Amino acid sequence: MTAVTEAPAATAGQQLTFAKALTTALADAMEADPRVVVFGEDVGPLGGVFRITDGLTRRFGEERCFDTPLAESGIVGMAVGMAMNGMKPVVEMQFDAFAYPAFEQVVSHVAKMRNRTKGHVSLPMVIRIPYGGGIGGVEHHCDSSEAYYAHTPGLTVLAPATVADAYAMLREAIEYPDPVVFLEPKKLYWSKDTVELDALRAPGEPRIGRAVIAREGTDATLITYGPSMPTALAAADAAAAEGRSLQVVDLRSLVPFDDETVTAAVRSTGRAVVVAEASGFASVASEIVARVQERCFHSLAAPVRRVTGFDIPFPAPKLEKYHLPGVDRILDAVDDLQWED
Amino acid sequence: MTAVTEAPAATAGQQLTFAKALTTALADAMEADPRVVVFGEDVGPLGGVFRITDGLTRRFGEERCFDTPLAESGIVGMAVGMAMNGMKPVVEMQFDAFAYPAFEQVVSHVAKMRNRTKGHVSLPMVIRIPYGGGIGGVEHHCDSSEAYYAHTPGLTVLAPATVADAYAMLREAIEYPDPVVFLEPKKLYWSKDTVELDALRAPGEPRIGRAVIAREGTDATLITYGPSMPTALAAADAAAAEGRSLQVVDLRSLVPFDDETVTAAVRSTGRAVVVAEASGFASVASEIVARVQERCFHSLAAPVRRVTGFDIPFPAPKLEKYHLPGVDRILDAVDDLQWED
Amino acid sequence: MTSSVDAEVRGGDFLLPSAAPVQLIDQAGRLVPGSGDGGYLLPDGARLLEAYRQLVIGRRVNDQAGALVRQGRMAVYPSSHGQEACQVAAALCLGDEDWLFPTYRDTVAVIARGVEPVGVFELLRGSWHSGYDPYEHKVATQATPLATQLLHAVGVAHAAKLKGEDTVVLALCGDGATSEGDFHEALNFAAVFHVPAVFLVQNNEYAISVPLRHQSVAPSLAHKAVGYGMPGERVDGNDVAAVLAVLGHAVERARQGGGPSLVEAHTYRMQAHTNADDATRYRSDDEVKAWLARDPLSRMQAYLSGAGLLTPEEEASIAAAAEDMARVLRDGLNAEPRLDPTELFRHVYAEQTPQLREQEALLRDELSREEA
Amino acid sequence: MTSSVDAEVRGGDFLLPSAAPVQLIDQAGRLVPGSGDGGYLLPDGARLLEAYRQLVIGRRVNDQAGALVRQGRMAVYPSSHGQEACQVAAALCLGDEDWLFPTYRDTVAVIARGVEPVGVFELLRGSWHSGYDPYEHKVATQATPLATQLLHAVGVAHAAKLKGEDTVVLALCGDGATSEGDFHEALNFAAVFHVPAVFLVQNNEYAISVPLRHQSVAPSLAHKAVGYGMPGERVDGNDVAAVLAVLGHAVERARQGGGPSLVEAHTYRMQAHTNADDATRYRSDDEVKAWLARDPLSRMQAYLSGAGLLTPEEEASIAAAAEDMARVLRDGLNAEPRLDPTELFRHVYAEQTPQLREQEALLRDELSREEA
Ligand SMILES: Cc1ncc(C[n+]2csc(CCOP(=O)(O)OP(=O)(O)O)c2C)c(N)n1
Ligand SMILES: Cc1ncc(C[n+]2csc(CCOP(=O)(O)OP(=O)(O)O)c2C)c(N)n1
Ligand SMILES: [Mg+2]
Ligand SMILES: [Mg+2]
Repeated sequence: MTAVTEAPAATAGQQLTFAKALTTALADAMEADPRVVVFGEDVGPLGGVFRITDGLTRRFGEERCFDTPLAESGIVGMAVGMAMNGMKPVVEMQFDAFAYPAFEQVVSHVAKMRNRTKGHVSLPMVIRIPYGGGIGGVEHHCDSSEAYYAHTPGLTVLAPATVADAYAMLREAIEYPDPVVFLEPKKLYWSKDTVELDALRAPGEPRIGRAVIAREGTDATLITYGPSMPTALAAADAAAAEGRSLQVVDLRSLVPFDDETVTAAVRSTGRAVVVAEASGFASVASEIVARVQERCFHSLAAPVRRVTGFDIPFPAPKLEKYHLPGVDRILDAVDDLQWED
Repeated sequence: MTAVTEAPAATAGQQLTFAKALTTALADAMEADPRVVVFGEDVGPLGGVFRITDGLTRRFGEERCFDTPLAESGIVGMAVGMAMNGMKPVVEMQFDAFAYPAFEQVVSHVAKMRNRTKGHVSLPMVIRIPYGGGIGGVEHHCDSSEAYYAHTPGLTVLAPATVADAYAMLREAIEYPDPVVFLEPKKLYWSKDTVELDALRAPGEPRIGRAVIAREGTDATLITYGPSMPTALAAADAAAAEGRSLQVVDLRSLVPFDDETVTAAVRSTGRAVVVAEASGFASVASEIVARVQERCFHSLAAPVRRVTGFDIPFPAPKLEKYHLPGVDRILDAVDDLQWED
Repeated sequence: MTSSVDAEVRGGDFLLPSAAPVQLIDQAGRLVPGSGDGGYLLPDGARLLEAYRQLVIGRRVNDQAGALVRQGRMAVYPSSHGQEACQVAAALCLGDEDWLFPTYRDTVAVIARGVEPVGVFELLRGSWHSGYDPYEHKVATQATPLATQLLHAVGVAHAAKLKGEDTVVLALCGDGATSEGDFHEALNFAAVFHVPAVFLVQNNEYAISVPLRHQSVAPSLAHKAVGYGMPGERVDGNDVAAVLAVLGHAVERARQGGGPSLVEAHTYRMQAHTNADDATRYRSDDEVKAWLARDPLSRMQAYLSGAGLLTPEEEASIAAAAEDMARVLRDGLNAEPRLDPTELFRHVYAEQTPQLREQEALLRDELSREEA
Repeated sequence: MTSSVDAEVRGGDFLLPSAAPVQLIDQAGRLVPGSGDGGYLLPDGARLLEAYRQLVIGRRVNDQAGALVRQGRMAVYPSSHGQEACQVAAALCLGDEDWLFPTYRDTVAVIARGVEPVGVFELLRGSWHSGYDPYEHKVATQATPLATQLLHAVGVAHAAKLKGEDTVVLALCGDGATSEGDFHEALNFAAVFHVPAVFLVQNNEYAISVPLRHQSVAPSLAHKAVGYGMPGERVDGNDVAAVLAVLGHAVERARQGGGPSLVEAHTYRMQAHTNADDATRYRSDDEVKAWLARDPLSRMQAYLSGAGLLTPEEEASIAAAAEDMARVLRDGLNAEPRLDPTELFRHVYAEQTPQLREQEALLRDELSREEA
């Protein structure tokens, strides 16, 4: 027995990027279920502009992963029909703002089909959207569009922030009986973590509809998701250095919303800041503030604060740093939570 | 002098429907400014399915009010170009859900053009959208889509609720230097009021960005707009009968938002309920709750409550009454404002 | 002036539709000379008789629906009076495993395909958005957002092709809907993926009030097929024999792997857009009257009678069937629908969200207090 | 099989583009036989020389931009190397009062039209979304959301027509963009409103990685014109003389009230989609090399030299102009752009909202604390 020639034990953790976790999830889902098909713009031989579909056409053939003509309403509309007829389409919108041409299909059909037909027609499909800023993209390449989807009843809206969630939530989304808008924070694509893929592959607790406490803390709660999660964690680190203990809630699932976890978290600290990249007005962050004050009013020592993108079009690359919620801005908001009271 | 043969004095009030106020505003604007053009689906000889553009083609000719091919992205996109080239287009989307095909044009161009071009290109245009429920319309004809627009920086979003505002705000919107999404509550089209048109025609205080106190009250504040305004007033009437004095704030302008009026109103009563038809999740109502708790926290005797549409697709006609905020549901919410505290 | 660039056109004039719509039986009910030799064949007598039966039933459905609207039993009805030939042919040209994608105006097609008629009217009476199970007869929900359903049809066809089934999908839309971006995307996707789909445009000359000339200045709507690299054809939409022949041909080609095609049927909306519309605002009575002579029913009746295919007994049996249908509709719509408000929360997601559970509880509480 | 329905086609084959792209000068720089007789005329020598000058400058712009990206002075550059003939002709075929609607790839066209080049690069260096005043040279912002700008172009043209101005609008897009719904809606609106617009599709064979055959199976992209009732034409996009002639003709027709038309220029994207793209993943070197022989610059150089129109002095002066341009770009982009973060709040609305005032104050406060 020469141990050195052996492959690492299957259960050992492995370093994966967020992007690779997604690719692996797609491949595993396609392997597990022949009904899963992947399509969109440039997802075939190129593997997508972010390479999330890299290798899928080679491995599964052109019928399982293919390029479409350049038309997003077409992509989503065709997916609706394919889902109606026994497939599980996973489509990619190339960038957040380029999903807008599909908006009517998403709002008037994807979201409503089950309801319109009293449950006769369900649409098991996933719309993957690389979203948000922080990558120096030019205009139309950095929108945070989650509010549009989260406001639309009938959609399930997910925004993973960790490598493990990227894998597990995409698998769960593909197996979900209802349409999922799967928001992939572009700036986390190259983030890395060590995960145990085999454990993730095994059936586990659902993550859709379940927030997690990403960091324990006692003084105030940061509620966040997707691209802002690492920023919130960094803010909690910085606050710890100053002697303040911040709890971080990673929502993961915007719809359904995990009121239970969020409410318990805020009640435990009595103070909360919501952190999200999107412009704040009528946003998911607004909703979180509204829910928290509705449910935790008597536990709150201070108003719930928001740290969000400004109410401006997403800035050009050299200016985005002023727009995006950063550690300092989060800490300022925390400082503002009327500690003197 | 035989008084009976005289026409009523020009300044005398006159009974007008909401719809007719809008038609009059369009005609007056076209009369006043040759750059104003009106177009959309069926707005020509038919006068629009709600007859808001009735008579405009006859009076101003086909070049000033005309039908387009049936394509909403086309309508809005062409309006962008016409606004760039010296016109003031006023376009009609036939129903709320039929504005979705234009979503990319609205979000990626209409909202952003001034910003993208550092102010070189402004888009003085109005997108009129008959919106909301309460008229027994079938699916896709009753959406409350204001959150999609209000969340999008660069848009000005208005929702008049009175006949006078219908006239004055549409005139103001047409004269505004920036694009306006003008939401017309369908169910108020046939509501009537006595207004002094000549007074409204004279230059007056701006209404964009200005909320009004629609009814004075001291115990709690109802914050509302558009189709829910009359419902809120009715609730205040009913509450008065039970000895509770409710103040009603009519926002009128969702963006810009009148924080000053809203904040002062809520501080004066210490209790607030937000009333709006749209599904509540990540909505304009959420925003109002968030802002009010941020700004009035220490004046609040109870959490700010919301009475909104449920988080479901808009129901079929025979079921809409269960979905829409009604007087009883508003009064229940008011009852919930922890009066015992 | 020609070039060596290797970009010679790959298709050609064969894609162009005929200069005039295909017609097999003229408006007086006479066989069009030469309609047998080559090209489209006249369907056999039994098929024409079945088509005629459905035409009569369809007309009766339109009439009865109009009456039910006037009596307040239904909120709105977009009549297909005048377009029955297109709709009947659309239903009859498909096999059981094929799919039909209708619009709000295609009630007659949906019923002719066998969908339980009272269920079909749930949408228009306002009790739910769609009142039938699309899988039962492979009929999609009647689409309102214009042209959007064409893409769903392409998806169903694409899935069928990938699964190796020989399903054909027939998707319907109006002349106005051809202006929408989704029309373009659907036809292009269908052509590029070479799916078994047939697109039938019922060109009834109007999109609500907007006449065709404000919608398109193309030589014909069928000419749009050229831009997608698929065949286009034009047919007299009031000649059920011709529509059956042309659609039958298109469906067969699709089934054999010949790819999608576009058929434009020339017809006319004899009534207002819906009962809520006032057609006198935008078109003259004379224009409407001129189309009376082209009625799809009387033409078939004349032809079938002349050919000895329609006996008085047969005629009576058809009339009885139409009356049966009318009675079913009347009975169904006169009965109040059973409404359960809490059903509003039941079909939004497979598994109800905590938010919807709370909201349902709120409504239940209200309802129980009302009852009390 | 023809019918009496009064629906005879109103247009006809005259709408069909030629079977092969128009070419006036072949890839060896020889006049194509017969190019003078009828049809498109060869532009005169002075115009061809000006075009050649712009081709050389355009190629230099592409090269310099590529270098600036490699040096980190610019974030991204979608090169139009290989497509200079289309872009130069697009700029030269317009009068001062006409409008150009370019895409992200049409930097060479924008610069050839006279827009200050460093401003043009603000988008790509990341300092603002658009760095020039569109009204100054009547050049719209370079559009990223595909095909959306075509509708704006139609609107500008429509407004011009209503105002009685004889402006013509030239709108550009790529082969991939023709699949978008907005392409369809724009061409249809242009045709129905008969506006003075010309649509130029630069068919460079790819939409990022997706080859034309996955985009369309139409005989050609120019054939799409048929479906809108406008003329379509195909041109060798690497022959600047031909593109000038065809576009010139289309612009003149539009100016005379002849309505819109569609021109498909066959060309090739010689480099990757942008510097961020890896073209080896989806196409072979051989395919790219084959297009080297069709280079738009060398062909014109050969023709002009052969015709005695390009002297060595002239050649040198053109080279110097190109170097001047390159220097302007280098100098402009090597200087750090002046950035004012509070400008983020200044152009959202004409009048700042109270909300933006608060948000600007917050940022100002942060910035002042940083400075302190
Ligand atoms: C996307 C969209 N825009 C607008 C409407 C409103 N609308 C309903 S029917 C109609 C006219 C449709 O005309 P056409 O396609 O010719 O069909 P027809 O009604 O004549 O059968 C319009 C504009 C709609 N249903 N969907
Ligand atoms: C609406 C929209 N969808 C997707 C994209 C992303 N995208 C940018 S360029 C491109 C390919 C465009 O191809 P083509 O139209 O042929 O133009 P080319 O780049 O070849 O000049 C894509 C898919 C976009 N910009 N806009
Ligand atoms: Mg029609
Ligand atoms: Mg291309």
